[in-house]
Amino acid sequence: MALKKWLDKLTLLDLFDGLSVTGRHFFKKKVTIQYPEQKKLPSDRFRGMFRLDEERCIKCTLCAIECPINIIYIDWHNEKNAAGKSVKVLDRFDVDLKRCMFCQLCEEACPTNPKSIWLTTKTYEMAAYDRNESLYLDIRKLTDWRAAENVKPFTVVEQG
Amino acid sequence: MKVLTPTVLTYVKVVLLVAVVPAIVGFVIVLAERRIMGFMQARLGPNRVGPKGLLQGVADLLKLVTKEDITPARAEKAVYFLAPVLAVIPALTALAVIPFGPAIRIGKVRTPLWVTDVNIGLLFLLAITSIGVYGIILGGWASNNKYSLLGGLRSAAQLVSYEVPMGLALVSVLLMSRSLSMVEIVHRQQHLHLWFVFPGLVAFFLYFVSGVAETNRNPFDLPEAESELVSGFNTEYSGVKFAFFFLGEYAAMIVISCVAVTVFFGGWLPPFPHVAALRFLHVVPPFAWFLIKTGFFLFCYIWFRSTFPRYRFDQLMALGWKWMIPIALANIVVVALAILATPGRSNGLFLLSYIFGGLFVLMYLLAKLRQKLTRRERLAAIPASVSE
Amino acid sequence: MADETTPPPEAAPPPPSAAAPAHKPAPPKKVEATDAGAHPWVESIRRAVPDAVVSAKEFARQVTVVVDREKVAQVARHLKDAEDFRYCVDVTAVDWRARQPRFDVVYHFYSFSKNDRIRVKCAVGDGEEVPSIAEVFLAANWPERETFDMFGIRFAGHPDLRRILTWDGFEGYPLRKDFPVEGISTGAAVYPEEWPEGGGPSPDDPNRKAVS
Amino acid sequence: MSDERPVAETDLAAAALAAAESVPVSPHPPTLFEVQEMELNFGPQHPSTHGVLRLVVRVDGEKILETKPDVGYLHRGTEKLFETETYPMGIPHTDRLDYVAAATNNHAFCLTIEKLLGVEVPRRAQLIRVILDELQRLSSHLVWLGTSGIDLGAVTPFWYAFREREQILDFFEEYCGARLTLNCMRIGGLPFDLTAGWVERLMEFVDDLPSRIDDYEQMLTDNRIWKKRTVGIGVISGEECIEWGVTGPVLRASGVEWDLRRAQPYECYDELDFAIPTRVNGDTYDRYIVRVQEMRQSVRILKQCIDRLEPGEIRGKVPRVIKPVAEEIYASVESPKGELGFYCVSNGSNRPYRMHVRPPSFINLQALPRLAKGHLVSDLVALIGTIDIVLGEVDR
Repeated sequence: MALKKWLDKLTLLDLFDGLSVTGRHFFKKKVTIQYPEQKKLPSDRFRGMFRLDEERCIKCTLCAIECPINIIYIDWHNEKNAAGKSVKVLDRFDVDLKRCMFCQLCEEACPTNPKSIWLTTKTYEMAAYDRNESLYLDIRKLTDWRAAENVKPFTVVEQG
Repeated sequence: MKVLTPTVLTYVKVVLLVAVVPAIVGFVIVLAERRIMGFMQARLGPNRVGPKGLLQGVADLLKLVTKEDITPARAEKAVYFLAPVLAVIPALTALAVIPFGPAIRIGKVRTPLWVTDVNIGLLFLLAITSIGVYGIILGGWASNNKYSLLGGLRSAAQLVSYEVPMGLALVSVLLMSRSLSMVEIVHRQQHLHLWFVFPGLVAFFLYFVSGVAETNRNPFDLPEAESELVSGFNTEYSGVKFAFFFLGEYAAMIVISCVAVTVFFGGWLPPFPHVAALRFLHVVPPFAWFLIKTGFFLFCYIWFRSTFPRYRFDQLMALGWKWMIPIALANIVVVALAILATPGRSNGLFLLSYIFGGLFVLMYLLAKLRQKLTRRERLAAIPASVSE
Repeated sequence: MADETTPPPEAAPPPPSAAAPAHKPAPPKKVEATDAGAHPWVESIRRAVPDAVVSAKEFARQVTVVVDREKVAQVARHLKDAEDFRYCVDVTAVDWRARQPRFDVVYHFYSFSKNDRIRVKCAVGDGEEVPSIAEVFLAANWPERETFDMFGIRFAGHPDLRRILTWDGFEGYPLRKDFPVEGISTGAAVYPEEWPEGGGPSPDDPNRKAVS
Repeated sequence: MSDERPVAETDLAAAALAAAESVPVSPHPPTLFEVQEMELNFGPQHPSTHGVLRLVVRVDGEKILETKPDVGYLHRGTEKLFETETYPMGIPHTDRLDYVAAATNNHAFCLTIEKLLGVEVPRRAQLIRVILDELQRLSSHLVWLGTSGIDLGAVTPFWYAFREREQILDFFEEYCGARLTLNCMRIGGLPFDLTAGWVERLMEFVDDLPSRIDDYEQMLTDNRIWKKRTVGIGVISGEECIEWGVTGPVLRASGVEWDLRRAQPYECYDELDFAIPTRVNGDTYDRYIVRVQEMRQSVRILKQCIDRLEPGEIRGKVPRVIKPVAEEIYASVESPKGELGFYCVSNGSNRPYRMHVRPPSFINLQALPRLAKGHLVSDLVALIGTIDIVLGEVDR
């Protein structure tokens, strides 16, 4: 028994075992994604940047109500349209993105079909230099926020 | 060429050594370490600065030089300033006695590839490298920081513990080489057609482990111990002073590797120089052989770092005193006996090589077998632990 | 490229599947609390610590015993020693702002042999002290500190009753109902609230029909 | 405040120097071999405290005499937030408690409200919940493995573990759109059904995972340094664990075979076949082994769940506005760290009157001073790692 223990101790087998793992990995394929050049394609359900479709929005404010941290501000007023019908017009639809936790509850609350507000834009590059200016979305930003970015071709790294 | 007298040449070599080694450290080893560690960790490592990340060393150096140089209030100013210097200078000085290769001829000038061949080379090395640790101890103490102090104290203990087995391991080599001169040691290996690593297998192992410990590298990086002491002795250091510590650590690594190559691996000699079948190896110049071997040991350093956990302070001491020193002493006796007992003296070394080699292979195979058996046992012992 | 304005199909809720009657979940049944005065554990407490039990009920197979404030430690000791509730799961409190006494201190105990929990509650007024059970259950130490920190309920005999989640010197008890959700000014705010011109909620906006 | 002037840098330096100088120097220099105590401020910014935990450690040399944890640096008043919002709106907040295991937090929260409502979750939703739970347990244990390896100086297992965790996060991303703060469960069921091909890819991953775990084990389990650093460190008996309220792998490593998935099964854990790994010594090494074995068990559970998946509904019958009866309820799940419980008091309105979290990390951390006593500073690092705390959960 003691001999076996000595055998193990003196031959350093356990240490060589460990070295063999790192040694093996030295030659294995690396998993690094070279970020700005290569990008990982987000999944279809990926919760990223907000988009809003003003046409579809019925101004029900459910998204603002359901937001756990109250970062959606909606103002609207009634207006007669060309046909003389009273319609709701958005004054303001702001999302204070700097506090957003991307829980998607606003999208879930939206009663329109398809959704008027959604996060599945696959946009995640939202770094900004200014918290209040860049991460505060008004209607203009919400409806076309870097819309072109979404379709910008990039080297897609397959998942997994 | 009257200008290039041996004295002048020596100065040239000194300047080269002091200027070139830091450059190598900066540009090659730092990058190599990070790249190799990265590769072992399934990632790429730094590859952004310059082509393939080759200029990472420059970037690191620039960063360190431009950083604010902080001196903590109530630090021992003079010592605090001196400590990094003390960490670098001995390591660089030690390189003076290392023979990087035999004499070469450039044009009409013929000069050996060492700064000086002191006849007490090995002793000089031991003495000078142990000074380097003072830099760490004093730096830790002078920082007036509890973490640094603990790091410095650890370093002191480590130094005392590991100087001894290192010295003892080298003593057994002295028995084989009969000389303290580094050049003479290499010549002796050439003459015997035998690298001292074979008869000195145990000694080499002890030497290298002690060397890793002396340079404060993983798994013995206790004075630094990033996750425990934050950064240990150099917590308070920044900028150029930190760069000096950095340099000192890597220079010490180089020294340890160079000594390992010179003493155990035949210095600039190619493997088995007398075997006719391996003649083609002589194509590679001796100096390159030296570099390749040194590079291998540096690689081992990095390999160890990326593989092993860190010892604890008291365990490190126990390892040094309870294992390495007794084994080193026993090894000296064995080597001495082998040399004395066999006729012709040097034949004992061959005998010893066979014994050590055979024993090691045998034990390794046995242990491997045992490991296979016990692993199956262990997995079977835990119910349903292995998925189908 | 696909039309940017249409969200991907996942965003729409899946249509309720018609063909899945096999595992149709039962409609929510109204669960009612029942009186648990005759429950053996309650009986046991009643026997061991007289006048301790105020009331007892059972809801969703969870037994709640309301006990007298003064006797909490005794009840805990009894539950631990006699009834084998060896594991103190948690200690917390509830602020019933308008009620008198104001707070409920709530204990959860678990028994490994019974594989069940018991909830012990006691009513505490503002400023009243509850006997600490930190001596009985070591596990109750930090939860009691937290309860003190959050509600200002003092635990008599607690070995180290200091604030734990907020800092020493913090004024107020955050989980009391009269503590504002927005917090109080402690001078520690790093980011003052500010919005760009025209943004953000403004309460005196006449056009404001905003929710939020 | 009228004559406010910018503080010059030299002033700051002078102030710092003055502050440093004001620390009194002991008039009596210590004699040789006298015990010298030192107070070491460990954290809140320290690489090994896994967040913003602060420990005030009284040491003699490197030996720990006393440890005083100081928590609360990450306190965000989550319990107060729950009170201000309707029940479904509370779920995203639970993501931020134990942020390396968001799914189990969601699960515990939803389970509590479902219990209060008396809602039954459809079978498919139950199975998917278990799958998400176990994936989350795997990812949490992988984070633990990596970070506690780094604490002890083994840097490489961290990268391997995170490589695998990244794959798990990919699965989460594909399922619910987020990688870390998942918000992946709803009261009465789930927000989404699985995407096409998800299960097949998961099966592939799950088949591959045991070999990866073998790699970690090959690096650590037999390694003499790893063993030296963990065997016999922070020994705690099962009795003491119960006394301290410690649950989860720590309790199981001390020989108590108690796992809420088995003791009080929720969802469909009662019909799944899995072992509860236990060890008897209750030291850091055993806790390591238990966690590694739990990962292997999770793989087993995942396979069984995948086999049982059938098409069906994913959302139970829950009223649109959730207004439970005015009652109180406690429900708990076995999170990767231990018993994660939610105690909910309802007053019949659509918001919880009081929502209390029983965080395993917080309660387990209590035992740290007990574990650390008499060990060295290096071991303290190992012990913080072995309890597996997440400060988001400790401080809430």
